[in-house]
Amino acid sequence: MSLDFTLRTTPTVPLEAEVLSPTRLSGLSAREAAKLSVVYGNQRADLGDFFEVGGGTADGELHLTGDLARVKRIGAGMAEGRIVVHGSVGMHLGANMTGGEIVVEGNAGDWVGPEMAGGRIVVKGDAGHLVGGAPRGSAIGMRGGEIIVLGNAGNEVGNGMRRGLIAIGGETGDFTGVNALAGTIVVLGRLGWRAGAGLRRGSIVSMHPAELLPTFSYDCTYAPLFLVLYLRHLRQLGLAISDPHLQGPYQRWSGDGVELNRGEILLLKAPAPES
Amino acid sequence: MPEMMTLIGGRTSKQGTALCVSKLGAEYREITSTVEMNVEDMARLGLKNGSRVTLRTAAGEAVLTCKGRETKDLPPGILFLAYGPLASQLMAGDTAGSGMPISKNLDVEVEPVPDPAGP
Amino acid sequence: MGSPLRIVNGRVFDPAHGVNGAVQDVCVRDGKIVDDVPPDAKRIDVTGMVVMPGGVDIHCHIAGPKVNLGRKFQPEDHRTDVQLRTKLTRSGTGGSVPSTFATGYRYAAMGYTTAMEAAVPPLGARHTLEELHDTPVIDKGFFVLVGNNLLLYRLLQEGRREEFRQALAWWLAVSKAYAPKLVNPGADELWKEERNSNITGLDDKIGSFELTPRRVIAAFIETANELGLPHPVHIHCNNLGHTGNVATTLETMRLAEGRRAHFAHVQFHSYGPALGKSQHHPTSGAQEIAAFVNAHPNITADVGAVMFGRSTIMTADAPLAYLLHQIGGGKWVNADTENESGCGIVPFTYQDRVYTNALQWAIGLELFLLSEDPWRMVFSTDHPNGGSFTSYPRLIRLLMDREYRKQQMEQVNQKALDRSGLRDQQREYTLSEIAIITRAGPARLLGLTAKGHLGPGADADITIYEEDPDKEKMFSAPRYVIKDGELIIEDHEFRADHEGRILHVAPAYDRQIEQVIEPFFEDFYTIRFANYAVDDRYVPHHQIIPTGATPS
Amino acid sequence: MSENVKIVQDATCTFCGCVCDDMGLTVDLDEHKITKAENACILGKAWFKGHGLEERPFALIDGREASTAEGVEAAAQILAQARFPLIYGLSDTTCEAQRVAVAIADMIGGTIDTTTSVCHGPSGIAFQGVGESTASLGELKNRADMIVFWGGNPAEAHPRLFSRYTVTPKGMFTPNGRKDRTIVLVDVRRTASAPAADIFIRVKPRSDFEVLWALRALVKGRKVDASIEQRTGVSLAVLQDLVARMKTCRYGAFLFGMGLTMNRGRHFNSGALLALATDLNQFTHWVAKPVRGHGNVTGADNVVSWQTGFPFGVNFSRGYPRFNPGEFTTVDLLVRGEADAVLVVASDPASNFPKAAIEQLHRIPVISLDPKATLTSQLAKVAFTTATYGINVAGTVYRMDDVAITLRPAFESPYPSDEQVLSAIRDRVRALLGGNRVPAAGPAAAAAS
Repeated sequence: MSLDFTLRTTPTVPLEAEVLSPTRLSGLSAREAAKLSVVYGNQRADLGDFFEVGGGTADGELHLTGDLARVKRIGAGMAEGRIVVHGSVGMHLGANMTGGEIVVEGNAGDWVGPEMAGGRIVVKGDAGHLVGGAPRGSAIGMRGGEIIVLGNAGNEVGNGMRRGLIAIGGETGDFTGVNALAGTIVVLGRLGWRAGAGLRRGSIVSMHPAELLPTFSYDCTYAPLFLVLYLRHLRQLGLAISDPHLQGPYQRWSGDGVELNRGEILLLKAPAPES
Repeated sequence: MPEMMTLIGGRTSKQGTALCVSKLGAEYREITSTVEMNVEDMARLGLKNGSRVTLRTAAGEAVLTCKGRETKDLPPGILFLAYGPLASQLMAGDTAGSGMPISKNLDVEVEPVPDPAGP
Repeated sequence: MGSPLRIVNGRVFDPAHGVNGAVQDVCVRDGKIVDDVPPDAKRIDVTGMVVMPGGVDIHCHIAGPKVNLGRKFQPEDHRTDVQLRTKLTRSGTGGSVPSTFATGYRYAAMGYTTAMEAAVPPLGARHTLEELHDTPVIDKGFFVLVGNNLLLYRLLQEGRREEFRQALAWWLAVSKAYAPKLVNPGADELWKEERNSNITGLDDKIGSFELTPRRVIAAFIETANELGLPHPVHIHCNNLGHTGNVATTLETMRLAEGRRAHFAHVQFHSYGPALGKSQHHPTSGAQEIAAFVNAHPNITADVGAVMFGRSTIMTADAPLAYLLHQIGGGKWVNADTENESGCGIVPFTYQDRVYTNALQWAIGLELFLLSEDPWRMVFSTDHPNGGSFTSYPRLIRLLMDREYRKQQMEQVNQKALDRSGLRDQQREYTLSEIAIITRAGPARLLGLTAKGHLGPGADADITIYEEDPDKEKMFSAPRYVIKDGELIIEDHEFRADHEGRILHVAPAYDRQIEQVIEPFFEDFYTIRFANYAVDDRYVPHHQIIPTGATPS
Repeated sequence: MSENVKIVQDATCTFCGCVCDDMGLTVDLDEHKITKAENACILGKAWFKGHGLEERPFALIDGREASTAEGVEAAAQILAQARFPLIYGLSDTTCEAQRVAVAIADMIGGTIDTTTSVCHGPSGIAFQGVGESTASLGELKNRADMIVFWGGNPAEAHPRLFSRYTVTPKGMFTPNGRKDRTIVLVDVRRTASAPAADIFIRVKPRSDFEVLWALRALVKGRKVDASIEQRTGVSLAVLQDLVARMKTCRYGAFLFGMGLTMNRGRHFNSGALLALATDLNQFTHWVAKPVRGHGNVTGADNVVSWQTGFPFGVNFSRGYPRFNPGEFTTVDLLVRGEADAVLVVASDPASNFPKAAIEQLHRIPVISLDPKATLTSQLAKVAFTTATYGINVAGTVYRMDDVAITLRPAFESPYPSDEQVLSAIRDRVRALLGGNRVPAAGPAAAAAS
C-alpha cells in the first residue's frame, strides 16, 4: 500500500521537501519517513513536524494531501514511482526528475519540472512560470519526459527545451518556447506574446491565431502527421483535443530568423466564417 | 465613461531634487501624485490642469491630479506618472520569475472624478 | 600568530636547502620558521607524513573586475558546486570561477598558502584589493597590466625612456601591484580602434602609434630589470592559441637578451605549424620551447597546463576570447578599460576527444617532462583558463605516475598524441621536484625570499600530507595546513579562519613624473588624477617586498 | 554663513550611477552643511545641499526614541529569531557596509537582495544569458563615434552622462567632441533627452523587443517584413538606415535604461539589446551598458557577486548561496508573504514597491537604516538614523562601469555609519547564535536552485 502524507501544520515560510519522492522513501515505514529531514526556512525540521504520515511501507506510490503551496521541490530527482497530490504544490515540482509520474490535482508554482530528463508530470490546475524552463544562466531546459498542464501556464514555457513534450490546456504567458533547441510544445489556448523568440529547432503549436515576431516567416498550410499522433496521445492524458484539432490544417511559420531558422510554429487555421 | 490608456512610470529630475529634501515633504508628495496626460485626451475627457482622475489597474486604483502635455511630448493614450506611493497602488506583484514587477506601460482605466462644483 | 610549535618526525621536503625527504623537526614561533623552540612547545607528531612549504601559485585569475564578471556571468557553473558555511567559515560557491571565500578556503584546503592574480588593469586595482581582502587564509598580490597602456606608449614613441621608467615605477606604486604584466602587447588598439583586429607578429604597427610589439616588449623587459623588481616582468606573448605561434614565442624570448623575463602559460604559446591540410590541426612546439628555456637561464616560465573539463577563458587578451566565442557560439563578455586594457570571457570545456584540446593537454605535460630545470619551468594551469586550480592534484599525479599518465593518454584523441612527443616521455617527477615546481620555484621566481622554503626566518606556511600511492588523493587534502604559524587545518578540518597579507612592491619614483601623468588624466581619463592612487586603507594587512636598484 | 569654512576638492557625488568625482565642495563647518557644490549637476547640487544635519533620534523602537545600542539589541534579536529573514537595499551605502550586510545574511541563513532586482536585475539576468560587450566610460569619451540611448532619459536622471562621459566630451579619438559623434535616442515618448540626439526614434509602447529583434535580423542580413511598422511604429527604412550607420561606425555604444527592464519583456528586452551589440562586433567595435541609477548599486552587484558568486537575490537558508530571481528576490518574498523579517539598508521599498509587497512590510518586523525619515522608516519596528555616505562617511563606491572610487567626506556627523551599525548587529547576532548558524541541511539538493 502507499505512503500517505497529510499536511498537519501549514508552513509559514518555505518548506523544502525533496524527500517527498518515491526514490527517497522507498522501503521506509511511515514512522521512518516521518523522521526524515526537511529544510524549514533556515532550520532543519522533521517531515513529521508538518505531515501526518500514514499507510504502509512504500510501494513506490505517495499520496500528499493539503495545501502544499509553500512546499518546494516535491519529487525532486525522482527516478521511478508515482506521487499524487490532492491539493496544490509550490515551486520546483519534479526538479531534475528522470522517471516516474507526478499528478497534481490543484495548481503548481513556478518552475514545474526544471531540468527534467524523463518521466511525466500532470498538473490539473494552473502552473506558474518557466514550466520545463532552464535555470538562469543556463541554456539547457527540459531534456526529456512530458509535462501536461490542463489549465493555464505562465511565461517562458519550455525555455531552452532540448527534448520532450509540454502540453498546456489553457493559455500561456509570453515567450513560450524561448531559445528552445528541440522538443514540442502544444498550447490549446492562446499563446502569449513573442512565442518562439530565439527558437533553434522544435515545434510550438497553438489552436488560435497569434501575432508572431517579425523574424518568423510563413511557409505553408498543411496537416502534419506527427501532430496527429501527439494530439491523440494527449487526448488520452485528459487534454481536451477536438476533432478540428486533429484535422487541421495548420499554418506553418518557420523561425527564429535571428537563429538557425529551423524551428516552426504551427497555428490551427480557423475555419472560414460562414457567409 | 472610463477609457483605457497606457501608463508609463518613471523618474524626473524634479522628483530627484525633491527627495534630497524629504520623501515625506509636500513637494515630493505633489510630484508623485500628478499624472501627465495628453492635452487632447484631457479635453475629450473634460479635464483641466489640476482636475482629479481615478486610475484603475487589475492590481488597484489611485486618484491623481492631471497635468497636460502637448502631443509632440506625450502622444494621445499615454500617461506618465513619477514613481511613488500612488504609482505603487497600480503595480501588480507578479515578477514572472525575474524579481521585477512591471511598472512601465501598464493598461489603466482612466475615469474623471466628478468635480463637486460641477459644470 | 599561534603559540610555539614543533612538528616532529615528518619527512621534510625543502629543496631550497637540499633537504629531500630527511626525517627532521620543523620549529615555528611568532609566525616564522625558527631553529628551535622551548621543550614545552606544542608538538605535532607527523610520523610517516610529508612536510613541505605551503604551495605558491605564480599565475592564476582569482580576483578583480574581470574575475567578478566571470562569476556574475555563470550562475549555472556555481550552483552544482557549493561551499558550505561552518560555524567558523563563510559559505561560497565554486565552479571554474569560485567566490572569494571559496577561493581562499579551497587553496588552503589543498595546501596552498600564496597565490598571485595575474592580470589587473590599474583602474581595477582598488576593486581587486577589496576582493583579495575577502579571500581568506592565503597571502596574495596581483600583476598590473601595463603592456597596452597609452601614456606609456606615448612616452616610448617619443623616446622619453627616463620618463617611461619613472611612469612605470609610479604605476606599480600607486596601484599597489606586485609586478608588471604584458598581455598581447599592442593588440588592444587594434581591437578597440580598428574593427576588432589583432596583432599577428612582433613587427605589426600598433594602431595609430609609431610602435611595434617588438619595441614595446623590449622596452618593458629592459626597464623592469632596471627597477630591480622582485619579479621583473610577466609576459603573455602575442598570438596566444594560434597555430604556429611557437615562432612568435621564441622571438619574444630572444628579446630579453640575457635579462630576466618570465613567460606565462607557455603551453598556449607552443603550437607548431599545421601538418597536412587542416589549419586547425597544429603540431606540438613543446620541444623547441623547452629547449630554449633549458638553454637560457634568464628565461623562466609557468606551463599553463590544460586539464579536461569545464573551464572559463578569462583573459586581458580580448581578441582571443572573441575568436573562441566565434568558434563555440554561446555567451561572451568583452570589457574595455580606458587607456589601459581589454578583457574577454568565454565559458569553455576541454574535451579529450577533440584534437586541439588533446594536443594542448599533451603539450602541457611535455613541457614539464622536457624541462631540465624545474626551478624555471613551474606549475600552473593559468586557472581557470587551462583548468581550475582544484585540478592541481590530478596534474601532479600525471607528472608523478607514468602508469596513470599512460591510462589517461589512451582516453584522448590519438591523432593529437601522434603530433606530440608525449608518448616518448617516461619521466616521473619526484616529490622533491614537485616541491620545486609548486612551491620553491614559484617563490624564487617571484622573489619571495621568505616563502617556498623551511629555513629559519621563512614564513611558517607549512603543508603536511599523508603519503599515498595515489598522488592525486595525497595532494588533494593535506592532513595539516599551517599559515603564519597558525594551525588552520587539522585532520582535514578548518580549526581557525585567517586573513592573509597583500604582497606588493613600492618602487621609488621621482614625483616630477606626476607633472607628465596628470595632464594625460585631465584629457583622457574619466576619474580624477587625485582619486586614482590606491591608499593604505585597501591593504590593512600587507607586506611591501623591497625592490633593488631604484631609478635615479 | 560662518567663517569656519572648508573646501573639499575632487569629492564624489553619489546621487546617481555616474559617480562624478570632480566635485568642489564648500563646507560650512559650523552650520554642518555644504553651501556650494562646484561641477555638480542639478541633482548633485540638491544632493549635497539637502544632506545637512537634521535633528533626528539615533534610533526609534516601535516609534519610541532609543539609543543606537538599544536599536542594535532589538535588531539582533529580530534577525537571530527569524526563520526567513531578508536583507534588502544597499545601493546607497558604501561597499564596506555592503560587505557586512552579506556577512549577516550568510551568518543567519537569510536572503540578501539589493535594489538591483527592481532596476537592472533583468539586465543582470540577460547578461547571464547572452553576455555583454562593455567598456569603462572613458572609452566612450575617447573613442565612441556613435552612441544609441535606449529607454532612458539621462537629461533628467543622469545629467552629466551627456556632458562628462558620452555626448559632448572631447577624447583621444574624438577631438571635436559632439561633432565627432552620431547620437541616437530611442524611447516611447519625446523626453528632455531628445534635443541631445541627431536621430530620435519613437517606438510604440511595449514594442522595444520587436524593434531590437528586427535590427538583429537586419544586421545578420535576414529579411524583415515591412509590417514591422504597424507593430512598432518604426518603418523598415528607418531601421535599415540605423543598421547601416551601426555597421560602419568605428566604435559604437548602447546605453540603455529601465524603459527596457521595467517593461513587458523585461530581461528579454535587455537580452535583445546585448545580443544586438554582440552581433555588431562582426562588423566593428560595439559595447552596451545599462545606465545604473543609485550611487553604489554597482558596488552592491560587485560585493554580492564576489562574496556569493551571484549578483542579487541570493538565499543562504541551506548553508550556501543560491540564486534564483523570482524565488529569492525581494518583491516576490514579500508578495508571497514568505519573508518573516526584513532589514532595509538605505532604501525605501514602502514608497515604491507594488501594493501587495508594501502590505507585507506592515505585517512583519522591519529594521531600517537611513539618514532621513521615509515611509519605510516610519513603518519600521527598529529605525536607525545613520550618517550619509560620501557626505559624512568615507568608503568605496562603484561607478556604473565598475570603476571603484574612494569617497572624500565633507564633514563629521554625530550619527554612526551604516557600516558601524551593521557591524554591531553582526557581532551581537554572532553572540546570540554562538557563531555562524550551522547549515540547515547539506548540499544533497545543491543541484537545484
